[in-house]
Amino acid sequence: MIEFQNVVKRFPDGFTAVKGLNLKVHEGEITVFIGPSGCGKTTSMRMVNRLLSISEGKILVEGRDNKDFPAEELRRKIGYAIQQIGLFPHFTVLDNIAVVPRLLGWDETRIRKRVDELLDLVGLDPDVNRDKYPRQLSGGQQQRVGVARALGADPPIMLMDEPFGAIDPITREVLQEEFLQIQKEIGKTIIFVTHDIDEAIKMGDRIAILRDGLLEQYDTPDNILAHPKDRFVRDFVGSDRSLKRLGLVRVHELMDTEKVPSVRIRDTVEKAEQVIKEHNVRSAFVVDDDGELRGWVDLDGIRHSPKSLLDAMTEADYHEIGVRKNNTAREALSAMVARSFRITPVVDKSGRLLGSITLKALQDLAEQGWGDEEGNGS
Amino acid sequence: MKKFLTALMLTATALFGANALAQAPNAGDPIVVGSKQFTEQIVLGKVIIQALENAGYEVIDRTNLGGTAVNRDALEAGEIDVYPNYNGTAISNWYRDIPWAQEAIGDGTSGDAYASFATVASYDAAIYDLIWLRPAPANNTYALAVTRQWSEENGITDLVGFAEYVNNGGEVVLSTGDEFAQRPDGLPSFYTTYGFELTEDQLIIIAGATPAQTEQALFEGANGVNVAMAYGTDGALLAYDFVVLDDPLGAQPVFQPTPVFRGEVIRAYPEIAGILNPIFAVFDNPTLQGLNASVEVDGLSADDAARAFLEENGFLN
Amino acid sequence: MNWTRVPGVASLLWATLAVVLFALATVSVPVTDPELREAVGETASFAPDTWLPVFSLSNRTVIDMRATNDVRVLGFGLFDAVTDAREALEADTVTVTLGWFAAFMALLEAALAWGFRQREEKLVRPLVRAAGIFIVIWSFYGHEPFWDWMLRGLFPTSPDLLYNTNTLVSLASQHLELVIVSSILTISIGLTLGIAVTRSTLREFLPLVSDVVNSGQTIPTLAIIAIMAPIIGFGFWPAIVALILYGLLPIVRNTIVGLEGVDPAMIDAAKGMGMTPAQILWQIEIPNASSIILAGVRTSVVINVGTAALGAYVGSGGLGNPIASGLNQSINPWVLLGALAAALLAILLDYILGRVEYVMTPKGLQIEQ
Amino acid sequence: MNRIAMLGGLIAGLGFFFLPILNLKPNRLASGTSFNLLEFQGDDRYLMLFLLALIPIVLSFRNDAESRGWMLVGSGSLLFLLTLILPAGAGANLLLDPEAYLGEGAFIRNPRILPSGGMVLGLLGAYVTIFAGVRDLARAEVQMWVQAIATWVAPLIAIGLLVNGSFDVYSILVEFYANGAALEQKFVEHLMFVFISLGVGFVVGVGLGLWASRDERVAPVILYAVGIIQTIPSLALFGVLLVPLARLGDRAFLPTLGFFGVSLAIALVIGVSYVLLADREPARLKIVHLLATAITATVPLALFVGVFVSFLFRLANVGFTSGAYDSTTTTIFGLLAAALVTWIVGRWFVKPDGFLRTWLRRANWLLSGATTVAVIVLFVQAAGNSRVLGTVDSVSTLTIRDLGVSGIGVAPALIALTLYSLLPLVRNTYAGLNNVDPAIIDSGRGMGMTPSQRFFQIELPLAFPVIMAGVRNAGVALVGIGTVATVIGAGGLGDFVIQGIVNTSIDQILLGAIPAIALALVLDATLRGLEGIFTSPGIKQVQS
Repeated sequence: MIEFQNVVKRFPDGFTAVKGLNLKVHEGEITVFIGPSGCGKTTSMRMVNRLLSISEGKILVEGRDNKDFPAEELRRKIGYAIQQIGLFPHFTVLDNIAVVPRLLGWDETRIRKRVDELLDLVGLDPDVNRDKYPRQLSGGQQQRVGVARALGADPPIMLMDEPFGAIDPITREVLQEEFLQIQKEIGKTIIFVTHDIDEAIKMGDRIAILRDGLLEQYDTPDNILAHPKDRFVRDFVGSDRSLKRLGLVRVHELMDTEKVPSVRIRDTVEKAEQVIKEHNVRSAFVVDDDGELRGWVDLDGIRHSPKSLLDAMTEADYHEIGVRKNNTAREALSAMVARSFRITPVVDKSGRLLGSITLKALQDLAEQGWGDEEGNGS
Repeated sequence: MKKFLTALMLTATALFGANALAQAPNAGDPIVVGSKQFTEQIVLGKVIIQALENAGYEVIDRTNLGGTAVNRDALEAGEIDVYPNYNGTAISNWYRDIPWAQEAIGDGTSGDAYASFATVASYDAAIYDLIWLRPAPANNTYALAVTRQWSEENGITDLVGFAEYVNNGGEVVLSTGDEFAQRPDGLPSFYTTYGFELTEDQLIIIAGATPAQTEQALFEGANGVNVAMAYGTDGALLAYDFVVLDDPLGAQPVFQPTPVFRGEVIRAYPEIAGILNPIFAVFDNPTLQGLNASVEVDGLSADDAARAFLEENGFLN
Repeated sequence: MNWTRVPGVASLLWATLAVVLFALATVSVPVTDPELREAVGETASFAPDTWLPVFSLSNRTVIDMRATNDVRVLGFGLFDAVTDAREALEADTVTVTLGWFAAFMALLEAALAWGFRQREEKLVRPLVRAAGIFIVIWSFYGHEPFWDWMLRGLFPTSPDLLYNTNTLVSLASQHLELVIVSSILTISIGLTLGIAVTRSTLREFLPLVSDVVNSGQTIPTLAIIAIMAPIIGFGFWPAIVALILYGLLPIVRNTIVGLEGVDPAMIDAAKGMGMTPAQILWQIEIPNASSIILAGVRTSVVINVGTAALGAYVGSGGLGNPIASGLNQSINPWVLLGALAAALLAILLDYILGRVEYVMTPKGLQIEQ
Repeated sequence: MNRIAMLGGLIAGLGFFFLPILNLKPNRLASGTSFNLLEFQGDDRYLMLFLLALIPIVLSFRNDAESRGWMLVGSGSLLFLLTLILPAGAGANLLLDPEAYLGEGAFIRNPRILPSGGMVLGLLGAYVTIFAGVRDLARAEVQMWVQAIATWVAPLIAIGLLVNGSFDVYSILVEFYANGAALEQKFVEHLMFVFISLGVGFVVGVGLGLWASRDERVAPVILYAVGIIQTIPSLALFGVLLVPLARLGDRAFLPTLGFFGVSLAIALVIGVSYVLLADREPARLKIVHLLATAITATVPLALFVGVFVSFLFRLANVGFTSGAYDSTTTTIFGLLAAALVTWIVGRWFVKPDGFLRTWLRRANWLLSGATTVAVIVLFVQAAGNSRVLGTVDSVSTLTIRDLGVSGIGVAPALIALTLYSLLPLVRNTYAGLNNVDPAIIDSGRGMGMTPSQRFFQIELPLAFPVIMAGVRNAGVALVGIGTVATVIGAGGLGDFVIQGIVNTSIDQILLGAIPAIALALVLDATLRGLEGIFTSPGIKQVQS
């Protein structure tokens, strides 16, 4: 969809910001450009819609050299959202979103329909917000309008330069989540520039790490975390990259649905003891007839009341002890650490036990990276 | 816009040619009357306008046009056809840059009414094609004014008596503008002609002051002022009941109001001279003072004052 | 290491420049008037109305021989040596040494470069330089040979060149007197008013004051001066009153804007540290508003220079006089003389106040500029 | 408590008590006898003025803002009107028997009544009281338009009374009836100065400001240059222009045209070479090249604009004031009015998408076009008038002076006024455009707006309020400086002022000054109104 071929950018003052970038942005994916300031990430992005000229090499957009398009025409089919939002304060929300459609000469009724659609998409009530001016909106609302504006004419490609950078952390999380949802629906090809590695890992289908105008590593977040190419990347993603990596993995990818140490609430104590030993764990989960998690039983409990499983078990709310399958592995880990579990149940939203996840599995996942380190080592 | 400008310039350029043929006024072309920006000029301008209108001419009123130079330029350029001029002004202003003309103006010419009129009339006709009609007998020159009371107490009515008074150690404080005090043909000319001199203590020089201001100082008696610079035909002289000291030896240039026309206009309408000459002949100092006073002091409009004057003297029919 | 920063080198450079400028900027005026030349060595009289520019080390010797035959010294000098006029006439040319001014300025720069270390540069240097430029321009006013030479070149046929009733320096002095007196009064009144209406006790008058101040700006200057004259009389004071009325507006407006623009958080912090209102005003508000207030003062003074020129029409003296008289009597050299001098004075004052503004703005506030 | 109202009452009260309210002048020139309000004791009506001045002080102690506001507006308006009306009656009485009041020997000729300090303070006090009242109303959140009406009731009634002749006794009106015939013409002249110089200044100033905002290297040069111009006293600028313009006027037309052509050609060569070579030049050479282009282009253009504007002014002056082309001028004003009406109706009173609007817009185009054509016709007619080029034999003897350029008169006035308008226009254009958030422009670019779309849709609307503030400042300043133009014979309202000074007649000064002040205020209000109409509500909120 977008391809950088030996792209070089030299500024008039002699500074070379990009020194031969080769990279292919895949269709329908979010590709994150990240790196320390001055690495050339924004420069590279701005060359795509020719906000900056290319000194050497070329950038293919939809298979054609982007110099073959007239600059304005090129930009009109590439959505553009920036950190400062850059809404036009003298335009209403409607006028702002309608900029590109109007530049493209859409008729007014179609534009109005599209604007309402987009406002809905970004979670703003069209009837309330359509005729407001940007300065009447909160920062988060403005950013939503900014995203809607970038989507205005339904461009296949979007460039986003730290679009959530100026927002407070809580709102940012919400917007990130929302945007991922939107992306699921619209499936645009997106170049997303950020300097926040957490954001990159969260948002990116692929991450391009740039350093001094050169591409350091280009891969999926998981691979980058697992196999940082060199010390720079490793330092850049941070010493907690194992944890970060856990953040990438969802519980359902790791959970064990087969070997779950569970007993039914009417089972005997012996059955429980047997299950515990069989699975080589310290406790077994207790579920009721509907499969809903009710608590756990361990060897201590069995020793104290060897007669009845009901007496022996420790009752607990599934919200407290269970994790959900959509939680990240990192969340599962914190839950286990907080409760000193070596194994934790995975439940659905009505509390039914789906499977379990062990500390060992999490450790294995995290240690994959460290293991590679010795191989590729510094 | 560009096209519009080009078109306009082209049209304008094309019209120059047409104008070359139409330069002389045709019968029925209105006569444009200008004047300088002080009362007497405006009144004289209105007199000319009404007299000409009365004789059936179409007249455009551009009185109160600007200072001396503006009117003169406008006249030379043909923007106006006539304005009331003074021989004294002309002789000291208009031939400065023409060495032969300047040289030919002899000493004492400006103080001699006839000689100065003859000089400027001939120069203007020769150099600028401007025609001076007959000058009025009035003389709007620099003068010294005193209160009637002071004049009667000391029995002084002219500068000879005044010089004597000063030389005998009489008390004098003169309020004057700087120009009059320092022009060689101003106060110094009085000194040399009448043989007296005022010390610095006897002078209150107000920079740029006009007679209206100096006369007000005399009227209020501020700083012991008992003599004021004045113009011969000031209307305010009547209001304040001042006496103008006569200048029997002609120490000052003569400033006689005279209508000055572009030659072309006079050639097209030669009868104008016959209309205006008799009227200007009536203007002696008291008449002109009265006329000026009716505007400056009574507050009549210049139009009304001019009309009243013309009617009173039977020039309107 | 930047070698031009070394005091010795810099002052040497400036001094060299001084010599070069002195050599270059010297104007020679040939003495062609035969009458004048004949008169040299005779005791006979010069022709009246002759201005004789004379070479001298001084810029103040202009010999006025009109009407009387005295030799009079006019003008205002920076250097004091006077040469005999006749001696000068025996030469073929009369030399007008414009170079002195340039040389003086360059030497001043040299002195500055030599004498002041970087630490004092911020305060002393701009002020000394402003003072130097003032002295140079003032001497320039006194250098009547130059003006005579210039006007003669522009108006070869005009019989009148220099203004005949007063020297340029005394006109400029009158002008400056008007401006300085009115500015001192204007600044005191304007600052007081501006500070008063931004205090909390008098704040309710703020909209009234800014309304009056803004609509006051619509009154034409000439009209203010003109209306004052019949009420107060002619001369110095009506002009002063008019100058005050008109110059007040920018100062009041900028004082209000400046003080209102001080970050409330800063004032809050000052209050929290236990400063009294007076301390807050003098130590926090005024220093922070100073650049805006001073900009208002500068505008006001420059406006005053222009308005003072109109004072000629009510007899207040000043550089408007030659302009007004020249326009009245259509003597263009006078008009140009007065106009150039007035323009020069205005630019000079603007420049000097610009330096003062720079010096008086607290250093911390200049950093972002 | 409303201390502003208290101040208003105090001002008026002090004025009435201590200062003379009227001056009876024996004639137009001499000053006469002053009368305090107390000297009219015999007549109880005058006591009312004192009481009225006290009312705001009493009212100011009330606590309810809204009712206090209404009462203050009422009493202030009454004070305003009665301060004007009652002394008029007293004056009329004085004029019945002036001999009785003036000392013996006074030269009584058409005696006059000059309003004095007491009356000025009375009006000022009334204004302050009304102001205080309206502030109260604003605090009570009364609607804006109600406030506006409350403010303007008294002045409007006063204007009505003025037109009705109720104040004819005052000397300024006497003066107006005597010498006001020229007022209209002088006013029109003044208006033409302001409009022409503001118009030319607008084009040049906004252009320069635009250039400065686009090229930070030339910005200081431009800003400094226009700053210097503003520093020069108006009287001096008029004087300085006198010589070069006089010299220019002396030149023959054809050689000047030649000079114009040659310098334009040089400018063209340098300009084209700049366009072709600029990218390959080192930065320092480039800036020199740019400046050279600018200067070589400016000289002939300034010459052309100066001459052209002067000539245009001359044509307009002859066309509109000579009375010879009344049919054409009437047509022009008629068309202009019609164009204005269609524009206003089309913009505000008709549905946006309706058929009527399209129709009105077409009509407006047509009428505007017709107006332009009519103006051209008028100018062509005027150019044919013997007053314009009457003494010119042929093109070869035509001088620049014949086109209206000379050292004195309208040309230098227009040029000086244009120069004066530059600083506020350049500075504000520069500041306005420079202060547009770069992020906003960047997103405009990023969305594929062309440079002109960015300029007209983003930068200009955002900078508009600031630019308009510059236009307002320039306009108000020009009205004031325009009065000085009289000294170089350019005419305008300054004529009355200078004549008033020369004649020591304050009435005459006011005859020029009051219309000038009114013009400045109206111009300011009009431009403010335009600014309000054309500024997007989205950026207005922040300003208030």
